[in-house]
Formats: sequence, C-alpha cells, structure tokens
Amino acid sequence: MLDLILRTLYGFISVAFLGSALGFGLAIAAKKLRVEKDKTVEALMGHLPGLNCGSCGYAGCEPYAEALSSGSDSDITKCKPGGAACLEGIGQVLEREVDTSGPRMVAQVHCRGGEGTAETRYRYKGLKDCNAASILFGGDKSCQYGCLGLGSCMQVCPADAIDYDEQGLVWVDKNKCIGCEKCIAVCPTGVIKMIPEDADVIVACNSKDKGKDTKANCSVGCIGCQICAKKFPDAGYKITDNLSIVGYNDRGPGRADAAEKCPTGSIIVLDEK
Amino acid sequence: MSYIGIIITYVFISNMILSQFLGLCPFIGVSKDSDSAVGMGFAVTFVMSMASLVTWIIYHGILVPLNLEFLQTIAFILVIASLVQLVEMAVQKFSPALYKALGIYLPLITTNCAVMGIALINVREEYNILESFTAGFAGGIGFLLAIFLMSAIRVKLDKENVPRFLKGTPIAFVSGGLMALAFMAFDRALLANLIG
Amino acid sequence: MNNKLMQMTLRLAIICAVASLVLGVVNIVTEPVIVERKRAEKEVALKELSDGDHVGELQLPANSDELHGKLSAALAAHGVIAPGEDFNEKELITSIYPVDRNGEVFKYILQLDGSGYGGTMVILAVFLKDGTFVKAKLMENNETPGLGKKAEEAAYYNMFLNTGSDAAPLPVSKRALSPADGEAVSGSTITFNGISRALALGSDYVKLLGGKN
Amino acid sequence: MFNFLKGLFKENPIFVLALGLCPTLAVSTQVVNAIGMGAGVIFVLIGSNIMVSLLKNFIPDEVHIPAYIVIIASFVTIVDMLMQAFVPALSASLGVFVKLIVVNCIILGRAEAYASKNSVKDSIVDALGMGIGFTIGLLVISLVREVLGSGTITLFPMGNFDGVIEIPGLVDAPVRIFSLSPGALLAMGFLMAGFNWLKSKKKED
Amino acid sequence: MIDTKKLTVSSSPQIHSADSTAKIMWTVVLSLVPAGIWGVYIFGMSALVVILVSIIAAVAAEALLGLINKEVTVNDGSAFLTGLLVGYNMPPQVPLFIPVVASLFAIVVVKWSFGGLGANWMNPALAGRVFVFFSWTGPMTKWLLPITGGADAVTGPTPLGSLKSAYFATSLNVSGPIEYLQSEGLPVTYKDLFIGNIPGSIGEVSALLLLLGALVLVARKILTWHVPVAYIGSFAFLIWMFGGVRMGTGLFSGDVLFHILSGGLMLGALYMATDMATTPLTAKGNIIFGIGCGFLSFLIRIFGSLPEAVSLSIIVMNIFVPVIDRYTKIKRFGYGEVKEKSGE
Amino acid sequence: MSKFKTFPKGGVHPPDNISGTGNRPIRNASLPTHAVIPMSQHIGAPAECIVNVGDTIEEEQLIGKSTGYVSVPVHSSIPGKVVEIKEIYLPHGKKSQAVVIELGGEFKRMGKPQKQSDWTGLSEKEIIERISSMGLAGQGGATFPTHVKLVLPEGKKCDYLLVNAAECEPYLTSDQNMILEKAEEILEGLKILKKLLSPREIIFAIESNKPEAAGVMAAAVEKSDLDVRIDILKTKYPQGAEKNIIKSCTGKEVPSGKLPLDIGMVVLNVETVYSVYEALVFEKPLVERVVTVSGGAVKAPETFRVKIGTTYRQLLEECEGLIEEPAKVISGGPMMGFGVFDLDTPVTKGTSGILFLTKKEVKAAKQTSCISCGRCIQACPMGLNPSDINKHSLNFLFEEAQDMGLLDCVECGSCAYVCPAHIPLVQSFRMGKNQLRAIMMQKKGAK
Repeated sequence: MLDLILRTLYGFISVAFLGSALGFGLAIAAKKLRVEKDKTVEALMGHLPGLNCGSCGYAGCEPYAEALSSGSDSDITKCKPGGAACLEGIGQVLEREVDTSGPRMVAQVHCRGGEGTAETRYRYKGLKDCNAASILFGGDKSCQYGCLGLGSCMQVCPADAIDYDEQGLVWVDKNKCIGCEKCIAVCPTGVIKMIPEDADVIVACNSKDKGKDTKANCSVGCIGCQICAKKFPDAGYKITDNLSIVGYNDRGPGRADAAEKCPTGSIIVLDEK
Repeated sequence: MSYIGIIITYVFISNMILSQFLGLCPFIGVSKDSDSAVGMGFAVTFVMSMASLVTWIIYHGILVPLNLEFLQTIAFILVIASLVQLVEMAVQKFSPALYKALGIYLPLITTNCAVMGIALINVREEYNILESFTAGFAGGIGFLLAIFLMSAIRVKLDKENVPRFLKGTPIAFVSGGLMALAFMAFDRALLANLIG
Repeated sequence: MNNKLMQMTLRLAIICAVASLVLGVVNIVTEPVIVERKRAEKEVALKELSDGDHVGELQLPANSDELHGKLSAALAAHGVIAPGEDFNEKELITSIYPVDRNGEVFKYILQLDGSGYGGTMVILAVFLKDGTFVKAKLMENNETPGLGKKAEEAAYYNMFLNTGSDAAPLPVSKRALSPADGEAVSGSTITFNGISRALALGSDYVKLLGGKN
Repeated sequence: MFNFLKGLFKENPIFVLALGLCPTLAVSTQVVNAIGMGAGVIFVLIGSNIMVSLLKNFIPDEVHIPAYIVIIASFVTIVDMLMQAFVPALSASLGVFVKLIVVNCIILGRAEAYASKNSVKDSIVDALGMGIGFTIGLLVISLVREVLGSGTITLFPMGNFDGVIEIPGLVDAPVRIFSLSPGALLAMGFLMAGFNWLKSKKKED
Repeated sequence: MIDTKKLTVSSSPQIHSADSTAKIMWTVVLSLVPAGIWGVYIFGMSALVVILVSIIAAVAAEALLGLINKEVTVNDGSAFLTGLLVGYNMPPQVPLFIPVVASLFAIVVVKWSFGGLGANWMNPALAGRVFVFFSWTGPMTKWLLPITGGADAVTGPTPLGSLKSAYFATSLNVSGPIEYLQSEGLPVTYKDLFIGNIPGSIGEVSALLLLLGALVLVARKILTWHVPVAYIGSFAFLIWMFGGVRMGTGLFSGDVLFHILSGGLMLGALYMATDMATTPLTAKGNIIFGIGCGFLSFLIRIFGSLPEAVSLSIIVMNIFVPVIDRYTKIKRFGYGEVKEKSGE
Repeated sequence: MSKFKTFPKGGVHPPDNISGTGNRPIRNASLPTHAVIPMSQHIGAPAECIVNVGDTIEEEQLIGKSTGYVSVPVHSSIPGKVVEIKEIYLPHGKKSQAVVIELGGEFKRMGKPQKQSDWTGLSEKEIIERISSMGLAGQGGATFPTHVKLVLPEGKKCDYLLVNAAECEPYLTSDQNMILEKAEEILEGLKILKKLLSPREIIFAIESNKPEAAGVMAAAVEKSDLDVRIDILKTKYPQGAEKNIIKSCTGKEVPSGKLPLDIGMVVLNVETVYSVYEALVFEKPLVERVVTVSGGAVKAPETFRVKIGTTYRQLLEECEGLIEEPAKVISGGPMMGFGVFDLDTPVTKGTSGILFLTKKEVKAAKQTSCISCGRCIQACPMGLNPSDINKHSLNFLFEEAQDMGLLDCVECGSCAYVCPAHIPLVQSFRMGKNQLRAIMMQKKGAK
C-alpha cells in the first residue's frame, strides 16, 4: 500500500514537472515563433459559404477572402451563393455599407421544347454533352436558341439543383439553386437565364427567330405575336427580337391571364412553392 | 527481430492503415490528391519517428524507473501533442515554403492514432530505442505508401462515374477495403520464412 | 509579460498534477485487483491442466551448452530440426511447472511459444515424464480465422495424444498423421507445423529434465 | 434537445463527420466490444466536456491543446484501469484501442468546438448526443461485421445465457472476411453509402 | 430522295473499325471455352455446375444493377466473362454458395461500386476469388483428383499444396518438386501438368488449352505479349534462381517448368493479369506490371504460407496501376523528352 | 518490316476503298444553275463580300476581298447574277455568309483558247502576290491560306519542299487521279515554288497503295530537268497529316506548338501545287477543284472537276443517284471529314470529297464505357493519351487536359476509329479545345 502511495506521489511530481516544462517550452516557443495570421481573412472565411464553387472568379472561397482582405479586389458582391447574409457579413468585416435589398436570383431554363414539340434536323450521335453537340451545326434541334437537353448544366451544378422534370425536360429547382451561374456559363445556347426567386411567370422560350420560323421549329415557342403585351399592357410583357420578355419589377394586373391567352403556351405560371 | 524485419512488418505486414486501422482519418481525409497525400505521408513519417524516439526515452527514462507505467497514456500524448505543436511552429517560422506544403497537415497529426499507436506498440513489443525509432519510421513509410497508392486511385476515380451515394468518402473506404484484401498476401509467415 | 508566462506554465502544471494525482488514486484502487486477477487466471489454467494435482514452478536452467546439445541431437533425431540448425530453447520454452503428487513429480506443464500463421502462439502443454503428450491449451494466438483457428479447440490435440515417448514419436509432419487426422488439418499446415514443432520440443525437453523438481 | 439529436443522425460522428474511425473499425468485430468501447467513449466524452467547460477560463489559450489532451488522457487512463480491473475480458479484446480513445478526434473535437465555448449543462448534452451517436454507429458496424463475419452476436453473459447468439446457417460458414480488416473497411464504405441514401430520402420528404 | 432528318451527324471519324467492347469480351470467352471443357471432362459434372452458377450469378447481378441504373450493360459480355473466370478459379466440388458470393462480390462491390465496366481498378473475378478464399478457406482448398472417365470422385492435394509442406520438412533428400511429390505418393509428370491431369481449380489445370486460347487472342490482337511475357519471364527467372533454396538444393536449381505449369499461373498470366481495365495503358507500364506480378507470385509461392499466389499477386499489382500509369507516359510527338507534370 | 518509309508511332489501317474511283479520268461536272459561294472557305478571317443582290457577275470576278494577312479573296466560279446573300452552315459546323449566283452570261475562259503567261520574269514578291490574289488556300482539307505558308520567316531557310500526295483518307482519289492527268503541270508548279523558296530538296511523297500515280510522277520527273525525290510511304493513316509526313520523309519532328516553317519545311498538297501552276501560268483564280464523290450508297462513284459553289445534291445526281439510303453524308474523307445533313451545302476550296456512306460502312455501335485497353494510345500519331484527355475533358478539367497535350491533338480520328468502346474521342477534344479557348479568352479579359 505504501509503495502505491509513494508511486502516486512520484507521478504527481513527475507529470507536474513534465507538464510545466512542456507548457513553458510551448509558451516560449509560441512567443518566439509567432507568425501573425491574417484575422480579416479568417473572419471573411467565416462568412463565405465555403462551397469553393468559383463563381466569384477565384479558385475558391479562401483566395477571394484574401483578395478582399488585401484590397486587390474591392467588389464585395461577387459571392452569389452566399446571398444576403454573406454580403452583410463581409460588409461588417470590411466596414462597408451594403445594399441587401432585392430578391435572390435563381437560374431557370427558358425552353420547353422537347420530343414531340421541337423539330430536329438530323440524328445526333455522340457525346452526351451540350457543348460537344453544339459543335455539330449548333445541335440537332432546328431551333438554334433552345435547350439541347444533354445535361451539361446538371453536371456543373454544385447544388444538384438541375434535373429532368416529369416531361423529360431540363428544369431548375429554385429551392436548391444557389445562384452561382455556373450553368449559365456552360450552356452553349444561352437558354438559362437568371430570374428572381419569387418570379410569378416565365416566358419559357429563347427563340429570337421570326414567328414563322419559330413556329416551324417548335410548337411551344414564343412567336412574338404580341398578344400578351397588347392585351395586358400593364402586365410587364415586352417584345424584343420576336421574343416576349417578362419584366419582374413591373408586375401589373393580368400577368397570369396572359399565360392563358398565349397561343403557343410559352408563358408559364410558376406555382408558389 | 532484425531491423529489416521491423521495417517489412510495419510497411507491409502490419501496415498502420490497412491492417491496424491506425491513422484512418487522415488516410481518408487527405488522400484526395497525390501532392497533399505525399505531404501528409512525409509529415507523419517525421512525427512518428520523432515520437517513437521521445516516448521511448520518457517511458524507459522516467516511467519505468519510477514504476509509473499507469501514467503512460497521459505522458505520451502530452509529449506527442507538444512535439507536433513545436514542429509546426518551428516549420512555420523557419521554412514558410515547407509550412505551406506540410503545415496544414501538422495539426491533424496530433490526433493521428498512428503516432500514439506506434508509441504504444513500441512498449508492447518491448523494442529498444533503435528498434522503436525504426518501427516509427517504418510505420510512417507504411502510412506514406498506403496514402500515396490510395490518392492515385482516388484521382482516377474522380473521373469515373461512381454511383452518387458512394461518391467521396464511401468509395474511398471500399477502395481501402480492397487494398487491405490484397495486402492479406503479406503475412507473418511470409516474413518468418524470408528472414527466419 | 514574464508574469503571464509563469502563470501559463503554472496552470498547465496544475492541470497535469491534478490529473496525475487523480490517476494515482484510481491506480491505488485498481492495481491490486489487476494483479490478483492475472494470477488467478493462470492458476485456473494450470489447475485445469494438472487435474487438481499440486503445481510448482521451476526456474529455467541456464542455457547450458550441454543441455542445448542434447536437446538439439534429440530434436534432430526426431526430424524436428535439421542437423546443425540453430535454435534457442529459452525463447521457445518460457515457463516450466512440475506437477507432483505427494512430492513426486510425475508430469510437467510447459509454456511454449510456437510460431504460427499470424505470429506467436502461446501453448500450455502437459507431458508425462517420459515425454508423452497428455493435453494442451492454446492461451494466446493470432491465427487467421479459418486457417488456423481450429487449434483453439481441445479436440485438435487428440492427434498428438499418447505420442512423444521414445516408442511413439510425435508427428511433426502431415505425412506422419493418419489420413483422417491429415484431413482435419488441411488448409492450416502452418498452424499444424508450429504447434507440432513446439510440442516436440517440449516433449524432448521434458525427457531431459528427468523428473527434477 | 436539438443538440442532443443532431449527434445521432444529422451530425453522426461516424457516418457523417467520419471522425474517430480507427477504434470504430478496429474493435467492431464483436457487438460486446462496440458496447464497451461506446461506453468508454461516452464516459470520457462527458468527463472531458465537463472539465473543459468548467476550466475554460482557467486554461490559457496558448496551451489549450495540451491542457485538453491532459484532461482527456486522464479520463482515458481511468477507463483503461477500471476496465482492466473489473472487465478484463473486454479490456483484452479492446486491447490497445482503449488507450487510443485519447486520440479519438471526436473527443478533442467536441472539447475544442463545443465545450470550450458553452456551459457545463450544454456540454453534457452535447457529449451525450455525440457519444450515443458514436455508439450507435459503432453498434451498427459491429452488428454487420459480427453477424456476417462470425455468424454470432456476442453480448454480455447473463445467468444461463452465455452471451452469444448464434445465427443459424451463418455460424457454420460465416463470411470470415468481415471479421478481418478488409471487411471492416468495406462494411464501413457501404454503410456510409446507405446512410447517404437515407439522408437524401429524408431530405426529399 | 434522302430524308435528311434521318441522316446521322456525328463528329469525325465517320467510320469505325469493326471492333467493339462486346466483340472483345465474347472473343475472350470463346478462347476460354476449351480449357473449361477440359476441366469438366476431368472433374465431372459438378465442375460444370460450378461454372454455370458463377456465370448466372454474375450476369443476374449485372442485369439487376442495369435495371437500377437504367442502363443495360449485360450484353457487352463483361459480366459473363467475369462469371466465367470466377467459375474457373473455383475448386470443382465447392459448395455452390461460394461461387455465387464470389460472383456477386466481383460484380457489385468491385465493379459496380466504382461506376461499372472500366471504372474498377481491381480485377473483379480475382477480388471475388480472394474474398471467398479468405472467408471459406476450408472448402476453397479441397481438391478433386482427376477422374478421367467416370470413376468416383476422390479428393487430394494439388501439386503446389503438397509441395508447401515440403518447405517445412527439415530434411529432404529430393532433387526437386517432381521427385518430392513422387516420394509423397503423388506421382505427377510434366506431361500431366502440361495437359492438365492434376487436381486444381476447374479452369486452371490445362496449361496447353489456355496457351492455345491465348494464341487465338494474340492473333486477334486482343492480347499483347507484354504482360504475359514479363510476368512468366520474371517469375521463371526468380524461380530458377531461388526456387531451389527452400528445397535445400541451393541457388540456380529451381524447377521452372514445374512452377510455370502448376497452379493458376497460366490462367493468371494469360487471362487475369491482362484484363484491360485493371492493367497499365502503355507497353512499358505493362512490362513493369508483369514483372511486379512475377516477383510477388514467386515471393508468395516460395516463401508465403498460402499455396496459391497468382490471384493475390495480381490484385496487389492492381493497386499500383494508377501509379505506374502516372510514371510511364509515352513520349509525345514534338517534345524532346517526356515532360513530367507534377501531380496530375 | 516494311520497305516503305513511315512515321514510327501510332496510326491505323482503315480499308482504303479507292478501287471504285481511283485510276480513272476526272470528269467535268456540269455547271451549277445556282452557285452558292461562301465567304469563309479558308482558315482565318472571312473575306468581305463586295457585291450586292442584283449585281451582274463575270466569270472569275472577285466577289469577296481579303480582310487581312491570314485571309484569302473569293472569286465567282460562274458568270451570272447575284440573287441572294445569306447565312449558311458550312460542313465544319460554323456559319458563313454566302453569295448565291444564278448562272447566266458569257464565260471568259471556259471553252476558249488558254492564254499562257510567262512567270519566269516575276519577282518572288510578285509571285506571292499573285498566289494571294488568286485566292489560293490549301486544298488538302485544312484550307490554310497558301501565301502565308510560302513566306519564310526572317532568317529562315527552306530545307525541304514537300508535296503531300499521300491522300491517306479512305475513298478519296482526287489527288491520285490528278497526278495521273496533270503530272507535268504539277512539276511546272514545283518549278515556280522552287524559284520562290529555293529549297535544298523537293520531295514528292505518295502512299504505297497508289503505284500507278507514283509511276506516272516518276516518269514525269525523269523527263523533266527538275530534281525531285519521290518517297513511297507505307499505307497507313494519317500518313498525310502534315507533321507525320514530315517525320516519315525527313525524320524530323515539328516541335509542339510550332509550324513546319519553323524547322524549314514547306508542305503543300499536290492539288494546291497544281493551283499554283494555274494561278501563275493562266492567271486563273481558284474557282474549281477536284472532288471525289463516293461511298457505298452511291450508284456510280466518280472523281469530278467541280465549280466551287456546286451543291452536293447536284453532284449526287451526276453519279446517277443512290442505290441505298445513306446513313451519313460526309464532306471530306471519312476520318477527318464532317457529317452534313443539308444536301444544299456547296463545294468549297477545301472539299476533297463527298461521301454517301451506308450503315454497314459506318460500323457504328453502341457507346460503352472506357475499358482502358490502351488502343487509342497505340493509335495516336502524336503520342498522346486520348483516353485520359477525354476523361479530363468530360469532367471539365480542360486546363489539365491542356497539360496532357490536348492542343497537340490533330483530330486525325485514329483513336476514335480503333476505340472498341466507340467513344467519340475527337468530339470530346474539339469540345475541349473550344472550351479551352473560351477559358483563355476569359483569363485574358480578366487581366
């Protein structure tokens, strides 16, 4: 029993000694070897979402934070996935005024032409990749502006927000979309465009062809017939380049009615999910 | 056991990762690309060799004479943690380039089971100081080998169409499992027959 | 500044000291229990193997050349080792427990280290004075399941039963086994070789001891 | 309550955070080991979380890692000694891995990330959640490995029951690989994949 | 005159060689058939059942996974080939659940988990075999003696298996494996080994028929010489040099012919180590791979505890393939030397 | 061991299918009623259209003017009236402005006695100017402006002038038949080029499967005072690729990213040499060329001399139509040519052949995943690893693919031809190159 107690005592002394020696050593070392870390970068990293999606134009979140911190980049709005919270956070760290009003923007595919509705020109055989297909005369669709449907946007989407819907057409899930715009960059036909998250209607067509050509190419394309703009002048529809464009800041009466009146059905009411 | 035997044992037969499960976290975490895998491997090798040496001195120099074997865990981990931190700070101060290459992995090593594991194994196998150092070094090399091979496989898998739920960590485990299956080729009997 | 440094060191030291103190106290409680348990465990095993007879303990004799020479010759004669092969019996025989009835030793329990598939196998084996094998128990092993796990069963040792005396040498290769026994060890040649060699060594060693207490 | 639950599923230390893997795989050959290991980890986790939370103002920032580690190591040693003394069989089959609880990333991770910033009460809840989450993960893996690899389920012996449930059919010819190291890694990989699948199911609902 | 909408437009080249994945796979299957028929002939119908069960399990697994993935891949023949190879690697009277598990493991775990055909980095059939070998070692090491014409099935050790115990015997007075086997009462001649009149896995015994099948593949340009030659060459060299050491006959006395013809070496070197997906891409890489396999096979066969070395050697080398590929790039046109890029 | 010269690594052996149209006289195709003449028939900046709808055009009148150094002018192939100026697709998949001319009026040259002019008095600069103003672009298919190829950089000397008559693409026999008929004219063209470049050696390279053409050429050289080495090359695709034919004939390697000119080489297609001859001797612009119309679906395959702007539809009619529904219509050879879906596509300066291939000839099969057989690596004449570059490219790792040599790819199609998994590798590389260009533009913009 005595030796046990004696050992406890030894242990007490030696570990205390070891601990203090190491603690002392570390403390000294910490002082001598101190390298200042950039606190701003760390603080910024706390606010950035850490997705490393690259939509800010940098390789990842950290390089963007470094650029902001060092002042080599003064644009604090470059992080799209972060949204308002991130912007506010960055603003706080860098002591800058930020404007966080305005809705979150999400991507959407402006085309509903698929098998049975859109005409094709030839049989495509090759890679399942939109950019690869567009090398061959801009894709197999007769319409040059539509969605090629080979899913390159799905592949690049970091949030898994894009998929084929029930009709087999490409559609963005606005709840999952983080607004990084990667799909827009990869899409060869430019059919994906940003719309506000709370968008009520969408003109699901991107064809700038003349009405006659559009009609020949696709049964659900916007033919620029002006019905929406003329019948509902306050609803915010405007025709440019044979294509109706919805103004989202200008939501007058009759927006949903216009969808019903659209002869080709290219105006779609988005249900409030 | 001869030194060559110790090296073969800890590189192939009792590979830290593939047969002892020590150091799995960094093995899975830092094997996504080969450069960081090799960096991690060398950092672990260095720390394991040093830790084997220092813990041997602590154990046989202090704990055994004072009959304090029960304080083994606390003493070892204290020494290893301090060692890692010291190494990290020193590297950061004196070689920023090396720190950039290794530094981010060094804090991870504190909680790398492989380092603590080899220290405990050294005690269990009753190695002398040189044998301990050899075992630590060989264990690190075994770790380096496994993580390097793994990273090459994962780089290849990055470009393959791995099913969605298996992507990332799960497929890394499955790959590790298949590696371990193959490494069953190396057993103690092989070593015994080779070097007697 | 120095003050802060001292304080920091002191605090860490205090934590360490308190920790070790607590551990010491726990150790005071648990250590006797552990020691007692380990002793009891071995005693149970020895008792089981000795069938209730008194078990003593024998110091291993110093590695004398004479003994070693005799052992080597015996082992070589039985085909366990090649003539001239070097081995160290002290590494292979770790403890000797003579079993006596009324003070007369009539069998020995030997703790033997055999080399198996996955490393060392620790065997407690019982021999009569003339080297005849009685029974054995595997204490520790790392054999790969499926390849050598059978050696954990008591029945495994039946194939060595009543061998080991000068009249009936212990089988040290599968060739020496009956076809039925040979079938039983298929697939685990290495385990078999490790165990049979260890037992043969024990048997020959016991013969040399010749009933010493 | 939320803190408690998140350790069980959403932030399960094994399947989601992939922490504390070495002991997970090494000791999961038998269910009883998993229970023992889990209990040990919960004990250490609670103990160290309490101590760290209590001492958060006492521990100097520069040496907080060594200080935490000392605290953790003490609890680990206590567990180790208690196990050796009172459940020797378990201690033997867990082997060196009891001591290696000290480097289990979960414990240091929780001390750093949670206990050092929160109250004692919250820290206990967090430790319980994480510890139980860890144990559940361990149990699942060990169940898979033992059933497939040995054809048995080993629990504590109680009364007439020797603690081993034998699965008919499997016990005679088990898939031995699952009790060896490759099986551990394979089982882990597929369980993780299954967990991912479950999670995505849950998200869709 | 032409319905232009039906014209196919694709990127160049507009024509293609007549080869396809399916054609390659089925050709390999055909080239393996004679060796299988021989196995069934000498081991009896149980061998046929084992082969069929392996194939059915593999193909069924592939078909089922195809349904889940909505991508039919069964008819490319790769699953059939994997199943066939699994069957060839089984002892003739193995309990049938074993080949089923091996096939399932091969297809589901080794192949499908990584993304299906071509994405796997380990040979599925061999991984399946090793998996069941370590799981059920007993049944996997029980062999049938060749019966050649309907006598009752009798079990016995393979030549390699019984040779293994010779390494542990301390005093041997034989000159080589053949003589040792004769002293053990297992007379085997080189001719038996070559033709396949020995116990062993169903498909591995007949070196002759395997060689003939491989020659067909070489002629069809499906098989290149690099791996088999490097594998068997390095193996033979090492056996010749060190193979005699453990027989007590010293250096440079190994029985090369015996070792090449026995066990799974022929099947492994000609059909398993040459699996396209799991071997290096370049000729240089393949030679390194083959030498690695040869070395490991020699090491495990002579010094290891396991009787069979070929499957393990190949899957160990499979691990090294991505690394070999990285360091054996071919010289690019227009570059003085190969420029190594670090990392990628 | 073949006795013929060849490049050491890579290459494939597709069936050559030249017996149908080879060694037969070139037929003059009938004149198009409407010629569709694109402004962009060459690599480089498109020509600028200088005519308007309603204008009356003479034969060989300049209708598109060169817009830069790497650009060539366009001439009308027939006299007539401009009826439309529209955007059309060219076979390579890009759009171009095209002038549609309705046949009418009088021919200046056709059917009239040819007036020869003496070129020997012209200075080197004048020769280059003539070649440039006559709208010459490489007629092998790549359509690189010829005058650019012929201007040696400062301080460089031309070691070899290589006439590429390898015509390694299956089906195509334009060059072969051209040599049979115009060997002497080609030699005359070579004399002009010799004066211009003063090369150390002139090499005429032809594949071993065209012995008659080689024989005719050898006989012509024998008779002439020009010293030309005739190299018979092994029949192997892509023997006619610029870098490979240089390697085959001279053993020299054009370094990556460099042009043949950088190592003192000028390689010209045999038909281009003939056009040089016509440009200087007759002052004739490039308004017609030789086109092979072939393929299993065509009833009577033939080699034609065709006015540029003639549509594929018309040429098909000249061949008496189809015997079978074609699976693919191809502009150019089957290995590097482009599939087209519009039969109103016109023949341009680079159209060496039009093929109507049957399903059987195409041998398309379902695409499977890569089984890493390594055949593409063996087939690649540039020593690349197509399988790996493809995997990088498909995973959007274009810059890594560039490190692996994506930009060295010559799109010869050997890899995709042998790929047993039928992976459209070339499409992947073309896409990758496009994307890489976009990335580089973006980077430049960012800086």
